[in-house]
Amino acid sequence: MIDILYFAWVRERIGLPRERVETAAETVADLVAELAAREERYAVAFADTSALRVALDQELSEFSAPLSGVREVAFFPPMTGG
Amino acid sequence: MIDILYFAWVRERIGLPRERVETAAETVADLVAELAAREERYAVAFADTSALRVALDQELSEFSAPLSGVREVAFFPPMTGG
Amino acid sequence: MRVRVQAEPFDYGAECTGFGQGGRDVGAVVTFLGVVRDDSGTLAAMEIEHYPGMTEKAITTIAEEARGRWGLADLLVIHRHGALRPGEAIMMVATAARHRAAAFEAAEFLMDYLKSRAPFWKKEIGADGDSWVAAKDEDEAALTRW
Amino acid sequence: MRVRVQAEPFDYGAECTGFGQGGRDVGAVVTFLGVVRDDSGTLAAMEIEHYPGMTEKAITTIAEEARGRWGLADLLVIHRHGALRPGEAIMMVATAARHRAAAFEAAEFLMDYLKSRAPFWKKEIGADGDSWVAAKDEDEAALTRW
Repeated sequence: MIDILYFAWVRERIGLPRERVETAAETVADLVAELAAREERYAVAFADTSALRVALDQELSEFSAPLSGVREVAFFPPMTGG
Repeated sequence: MIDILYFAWVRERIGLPRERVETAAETVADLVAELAAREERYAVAFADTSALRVALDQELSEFSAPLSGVREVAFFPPMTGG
Repeated sequence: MRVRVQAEPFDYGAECTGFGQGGRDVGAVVTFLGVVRDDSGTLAAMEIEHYPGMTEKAITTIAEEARGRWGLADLLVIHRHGALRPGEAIMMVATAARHRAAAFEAAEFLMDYLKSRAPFWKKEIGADGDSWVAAKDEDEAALTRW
Repeated sequence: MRVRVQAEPFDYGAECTGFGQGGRDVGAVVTFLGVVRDDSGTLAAMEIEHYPGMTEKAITTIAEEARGRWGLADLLVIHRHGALRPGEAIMMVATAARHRAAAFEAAEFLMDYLKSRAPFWKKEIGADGDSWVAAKDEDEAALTRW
């Protein structure tokens, strides 16, 4: 089981801030493909991953990164702090 | 008649903060030569004009600048504000 | 070094008072204050979303790097989240160093990294609808100078 | 825009409070505070001499250039003269602009020019004698970037 968090317009498109999923995905990209295959709203949110960022256990990471041992995955657009 | 002001170590070497002089010097360099010829303390203060700056009527200027119309000349070392 | 992430307003003047001073080895203090601007004239609020937990960690990592790299005597970062009105303070950074170049560079480094590497997202709530502020290419490009 | 040259201390925090704020077009405020450092551990005081009349004019000229060049919404320069103790504030600048790059650049420009083009001279009064602070080549070189 893995916690998936969504922020900003990713959260709005998918329609929820977080969920728990059972997955056998080996990498972030695998997980994205799994989610996108679920429903239209996921497909839309993940249509262009170059417009997205991912954090694994609260550290910025890559879509090619492995998921083994990861408990929390977050998807969001590029940050706009400051 | 022209007012001459001295600041920082130039003031200390010459031993006074300002004086009024009668001069026919055409440029700042001429005035410096005139002053340096007066007394040892002036000669010492003006020994190396590359270590000095000059302001004419409170505007930074050059040693080659003409003195016509100038009422106030100031000599000082490079500034160290801020 | 202090890092604060909060919904509440902060008092910029009070934070500046005495910051980094009191020692004999601080010659320069730089502060930056970010304020909600209203370019369109129709902004009702700026809504700032963040990622609780990661935000504090990300800012602390950035702040530690700045402190080490420029040998800062002190450093402060405050960043708000929630709904802010035009003219309200969003965030501030403050740096204290021996020399002015270090204090300036560290403050600019902090700002560049907070802008693109701390998990905050801004949404403009306007008279004619809401829209997420897009990240600018120039903000990402700004990181290459460090 | 305000320029103040004074012997009296100033209140940095109070000057920062509300500086540049209140409008809808200011997104960034940067302040710099210069403090008397004691590198040797033997500094009794820093004596700052200036050229009354020219000082105000020179700072105003520099400030006007910064305001025009970076389109500043507000700008403040305060510089003290007289005898200051270690840890005391010597001077401050503050800039307010739409964007952070302009506010930072204008503040650094002001500092670089005040350092080498405003008629102030610092003398260190120490346990083992007095000495005039020498201008640094790097301070003159800093002007070439503008």
